[in-house]
Amino acid sequence: MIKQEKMTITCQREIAASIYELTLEGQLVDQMVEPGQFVHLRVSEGIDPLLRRPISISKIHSDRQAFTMIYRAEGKGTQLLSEKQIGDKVDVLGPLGHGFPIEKNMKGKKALLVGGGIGVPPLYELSHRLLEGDMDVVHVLGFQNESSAFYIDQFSQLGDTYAASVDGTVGTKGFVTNILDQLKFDFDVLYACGPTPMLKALEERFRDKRAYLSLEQRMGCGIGACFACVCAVKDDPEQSAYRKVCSDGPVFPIGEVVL
Amino acid sequence: MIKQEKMTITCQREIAASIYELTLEGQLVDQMVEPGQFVHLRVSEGIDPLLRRPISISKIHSDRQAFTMIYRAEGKGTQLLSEKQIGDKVDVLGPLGHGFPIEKNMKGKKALLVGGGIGVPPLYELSHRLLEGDMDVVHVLGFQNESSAFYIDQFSQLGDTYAASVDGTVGTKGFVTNILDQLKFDFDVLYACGPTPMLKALEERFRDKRAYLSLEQRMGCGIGACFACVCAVKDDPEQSAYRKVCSDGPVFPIGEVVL
Amino acid sequence: MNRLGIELPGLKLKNPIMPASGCFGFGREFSQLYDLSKLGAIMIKATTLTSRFGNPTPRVAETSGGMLNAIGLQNPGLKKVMDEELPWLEQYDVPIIANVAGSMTEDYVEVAKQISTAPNVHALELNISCPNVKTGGIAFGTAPEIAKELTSRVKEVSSAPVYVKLSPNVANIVEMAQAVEEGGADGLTMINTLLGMRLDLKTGRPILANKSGGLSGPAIKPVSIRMIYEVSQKVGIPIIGMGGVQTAQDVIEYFYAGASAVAVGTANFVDPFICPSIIDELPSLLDEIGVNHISDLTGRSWKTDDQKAYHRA
Amino acid sequence: MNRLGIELPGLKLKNPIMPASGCFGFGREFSQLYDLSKLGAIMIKATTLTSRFGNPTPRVAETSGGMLNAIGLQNPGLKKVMDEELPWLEQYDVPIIANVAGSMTEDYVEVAKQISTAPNVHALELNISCPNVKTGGIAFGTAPEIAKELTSRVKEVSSAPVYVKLSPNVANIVEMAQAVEEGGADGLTMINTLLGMRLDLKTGRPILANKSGGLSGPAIKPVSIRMIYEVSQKVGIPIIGMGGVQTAQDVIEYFYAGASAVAVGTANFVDPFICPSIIDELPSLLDEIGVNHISDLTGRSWKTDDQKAYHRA
Ligand SMILES: Cc1cc2nc3c(=O)[nH]c(=O)nc-3n(C[C@H](O)[C@H](O)[C@H](O)COP(=O)(O)OP(=O)(O)OC[C@H]3O[C@@H](n4cnc5c(N)ncnc54)[C@H](O)[C@@H]3O)c2cc1C
Ligand SMILES: Cc1cc2nc3c(=O)[nH]c(=O)nc-3n(C[C@H](O)[C@H](O)[C@H](O)COP(=O)(O)OP(=O)(O)OC[C@H]3O[C@@H](n4cnc5c(N)ncnc54)[C@H](O)[C@@H]3O)c2cc1C
Ligand SMILES: Cc1cc2nc3c(=O)[nH]c(=O)nc-3n(C[C@H](O)[C@H](O)[C@H](O)COP(=O)(O)O)c2cc1C
Ligand SMILES: Cc1cc2nc3c(=O)[nH]c(=O)nc-3n(C[C@H](O)[C@H](O)[C@H](O)COP(=O)(O)O)c2cc1C
Ligand code: FES
Ligand code: FES
Repeated sequence: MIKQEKMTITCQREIAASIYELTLEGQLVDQMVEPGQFVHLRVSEGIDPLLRRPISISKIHSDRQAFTMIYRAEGKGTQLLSEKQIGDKVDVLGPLGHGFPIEKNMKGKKALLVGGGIGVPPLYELSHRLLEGDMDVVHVLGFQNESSAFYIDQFSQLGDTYAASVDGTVGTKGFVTNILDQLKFDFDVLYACGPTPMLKALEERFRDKRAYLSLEQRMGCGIGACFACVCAVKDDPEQSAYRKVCSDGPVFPIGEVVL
Repeated sequence: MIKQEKMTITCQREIAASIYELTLEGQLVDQMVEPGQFVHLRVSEGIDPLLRRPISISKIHSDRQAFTMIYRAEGKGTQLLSEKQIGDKVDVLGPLGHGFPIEKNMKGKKALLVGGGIGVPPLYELSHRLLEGDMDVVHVLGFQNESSAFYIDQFSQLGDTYAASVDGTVGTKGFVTNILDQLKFDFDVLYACGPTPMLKALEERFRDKRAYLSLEQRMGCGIGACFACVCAVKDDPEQSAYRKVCSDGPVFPIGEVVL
Repeated sequence: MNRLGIELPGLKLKNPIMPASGCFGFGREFSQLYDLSKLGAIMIKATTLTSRFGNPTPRVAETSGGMLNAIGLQNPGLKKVMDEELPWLEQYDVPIIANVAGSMTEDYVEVAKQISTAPNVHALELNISCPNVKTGGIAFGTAPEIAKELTSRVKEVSSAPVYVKLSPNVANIVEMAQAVEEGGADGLTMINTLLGMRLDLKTGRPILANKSGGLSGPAIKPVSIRMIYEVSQKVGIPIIGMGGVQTAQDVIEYFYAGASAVAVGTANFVDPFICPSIIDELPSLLDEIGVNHISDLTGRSWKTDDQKAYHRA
Repeated sequence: MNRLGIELPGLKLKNPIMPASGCFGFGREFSQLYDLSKLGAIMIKATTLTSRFGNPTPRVAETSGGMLNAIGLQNPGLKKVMDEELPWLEQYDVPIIANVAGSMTEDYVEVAKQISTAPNVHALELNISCPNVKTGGIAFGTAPEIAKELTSRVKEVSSAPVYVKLSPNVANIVEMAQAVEEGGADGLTMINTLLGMRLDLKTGRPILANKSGGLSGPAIKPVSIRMIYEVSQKVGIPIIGMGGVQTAQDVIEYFYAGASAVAVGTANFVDPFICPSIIDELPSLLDEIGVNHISDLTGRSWKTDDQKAYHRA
């Protein structure tokens, strides 16, 4: 169920250049079920900025009613968020949307998790869940450069982890697809989150595989009421079918929607 | 000279119901010359609220480059100001306007200081200055009620101090004019700051005396450029003469401008 | 006595607060958050004759104190709204105001005729900000004669009272209001969004795929208040006010200006519980102001004290 | 080479930044804060034939992301401006754009004729948002024919290029722009304020003594950007953009939209050093964007890549 709560910051730190890890505590956490869901944050009590900001849930700490997000402080809203301190409250609406499906009876099977930039965070909770189901996980993570890279160590503790960076300062030089094309992993299911060009590249390669992609879109309400975040359904002859990224997604089976 | 500076809060406390005493430190204090001048404060870095807020200088602490203001937290801007903490910065533009003139050779003469509500603060620095000139000062201060009254003790240490309150919970029941009409003080110069009805009542009684009134007006720029705060000049046959409260005032000789 | 109850043509409202069209879908999403029967009414998303996919994304952009949208009237079309959305809404004790849109007069007429027969549709809201394909895309709402004609054509066929939603993108809003009143409008809703645009600092191009969009939110409130102040003095039909409402105080300001009820749009995105919160806060605000019934406030900004006494009696 | 230098009809600007009319008086106050020669130009306060006292106070009110003003064109009148203000401004190396206002065509013509002869007045800015007493108070700027006629009458007598300042309170801004271009305008400035109002929560009455006022500040920027985007594609004369500029980034957005220079109004009240600050920040922003000269950005929002290459050549 979707709840709105003023949650308390228990930890906020810069873990890479302009990348912050933020932990919030509150009862809303009890509602969080799926990896890949997101929250919609109001970072100011006033009108500056006006709209909420969608941020993925990166790790759920059910035991202590807390969750962690990882975000890049870029525009006005995320900048303001990054200035908040331990003990401050943040107005959270969530959990929202449908996350990555964890299929049953996948014990021993192999999952490939591909993340790019600020698409990496939701994969972290996902990876934990898959491990709980005794799956094998491999992570391929892409970043701009070393200074903006994060969580490579954390992912390494969960499974094989490969990194790529545009300038080669960390991992392979290039994109995640360079790694994928080189190492040609074998996998039973693919999960990915990242910039649209990355998702398109994955779709080209793996459209016939079992795979799930998490999308981004500019949002208004975040709950399915305003039709801001709509994407078209593939292979729809009438061109009228649609999905809402906020409430039907953000995760869709590969090939379901037009990227 | 008018300066703009991000000054540091060294003290902020609620001294009466919604009435705050705020002390700011910075070099801008060196520019403060006259009692009755004001500063124009920006309380938010963003657009919420957009405009600056004019607040009188209540006490100048030249020795430690600081000054104190007293303000009522009411609307959005002053509420935000009251939430700021020691160490926070406030964007100050000032000192602005022309304050209460301190006349020369007034040793032993008597000054009557009349203040109403948030018009009381600028009289505090004024009273100190008059005492420095060896004048006799009498204060008549009006408030809504006891809980919103402030600084009665502080004024008492500088000279005879009479208080009035609308509901009689502190001092005489009624307005400052009740006290004035009752006690019929003899004085050489009158200084007043407070709501317009109070200033009008003073004008009725003392228009032929040497007296100075400090006015309030909604402001844009605060420096004389926008013509937001204009008031008409009395006895101007062409009805074209004007004064700007922000730069010609806020203090005017009694009878000079239309209240 | 209910201090917030309001009667308007076709509408008996428990309270004067309703979500604005396009900001609340058909209510399904918000029904998971609170009981829709709490609302005074619901203005549902614009309905067109056939389904519309709407504009490409991005469809929204934030601005200072406001937002731009170019949804493009995405909706499932008249039939689905009548067959699925409206019947679903019947489970709530709340009157529906159906927002009607189209590309030519005939579209409006057909949608109005049918949708006005739905049992829970108590009024129509004509969205005349749409571009009129027959006049080269000039909005119905910017030419008084066209708006009047459209209104009277819709009035002829509608089984429910017709409110016309005025566009603020005009030089003379009173002229528009009077034209649709002459056309037979039972009420006005105002305002729709102001036309605006935002450019991407990096690419230089418009952020919205549709380039321009409608500006809503607190930024536009002064424009709306001014227009309602002007119009309410010049027409005899009631006005449902909207534009930037975020608080119960804003609602009061709209009543002062001349509104008889108030819709909340963008603020639903900022705080999804905003409508019930405002409804809960209004009574104590009436106490502070010292009036018994909220309708005593309508037009206070321009009524003389005599007029106020008369209306209260 | 000066990366910010701009040439426009009558104007050789060191940089494209200037304070907007009415927000800077005649420069005296700001001259105490910084050297006015830093500015690209100064748009001085509206000048009318005879002195005006303006409206009663309160004259300003704050709104969400903006402010309302109803100063009422207070100014000392043509003679004093010519005898005192303009000569005083001559000590600075900065071209003056004289804002001309009136209640009827004859007023504008007379003011324009005289003020355009002042040595430091390099251009006129016709403020056509003023109510026209001869047409019952309807603003010159909301009727294309009247605006065109006014423009050509002023052009006949002016010794300096004439920029017309468009009012945003119209349904069709392109039509207005084209009308004044036909009337002979050398350039456009846009936009003037949107009409708005704010009511006092306690009294219910308008905060401004004049009741309604002009809305300025960040709230209106999307409306202005949209209008400049539309107009710049349809006229051949340059546009000085304004409305809610607070940062160097905002200036860039105005260039993208189609402006060739930018004026800063309300922001001068928020930060009196805003104009020189923006001027200082622009070069590094141009580096970030990767252009050499700021004029390369004009119209980037709508120019195709081909057009951009052509203009740059
Ligand atoms: C489902 C979902 C999950 C996300 N998860 C994360 C995450 O875990 N970590 C992270 O750093 N970022 C995440 N993002 C992107 C994040 O929402 C944007 O970076 C953020 O909204 C930008 O806000 P701002 O204040 O920095 O920028 P501004 O430029 O001030 O934003 C202006 C407006 O544009 C919107 N906007 C700007 N960029 C984006 C974008 N890329 N996607 C959606 N809206 C945008 C903002 O929400 C706001 O409404 C996610 C986005 C979505 C849709
Ligand atoms: C020269 C001068 C000196 C002042 N000195 C003091 C002082 O020492 N202590 C104190 O508490 N107050 C003082 N005031 C009044 C103070 O400026 C207002 O109370 C304050 O601006 C209100 O801001 P807000 O955010 O609380 O209200 P809001 O309602 O958010 O204000 C909205 C707008 O209206 C303006 N405004 C509202 N009330 C007033 C008012 N009474 N006078 C001028 N502008 C107003 C605000 O500045 C702002 O632009 C002074 C005013 C002036 C002109
Ligand atoms: C995302 C969005 C979609 C909208 N869709 C419609 C619509 O379908 N029909 C309509 O008449 N108005 C529509 N509007 C306008 C609103 O109903 C309302 O008139 C406007 O937003 C002003 O109110 P606000 O400032 O409270 O949002 C829409 C507004 C927004 C923000
Ligand atoms: C207090 C004030 C006074 C103004 N006076 C004038 C004026 O005399 N003539 C004019 O053409 N515009 C006048 N304007 C409009 C501005 O020049 C400008 O067009 C408008 O404010 C939009 O810019 P901004 O948002 O940067 O303020 C005035 C604006 C303000 C805020
Ligand atoms: S953001 Fe409103 S429907 Fe998705
Ligand atoms: S506030 Fe601008 S002139 Fe006084």
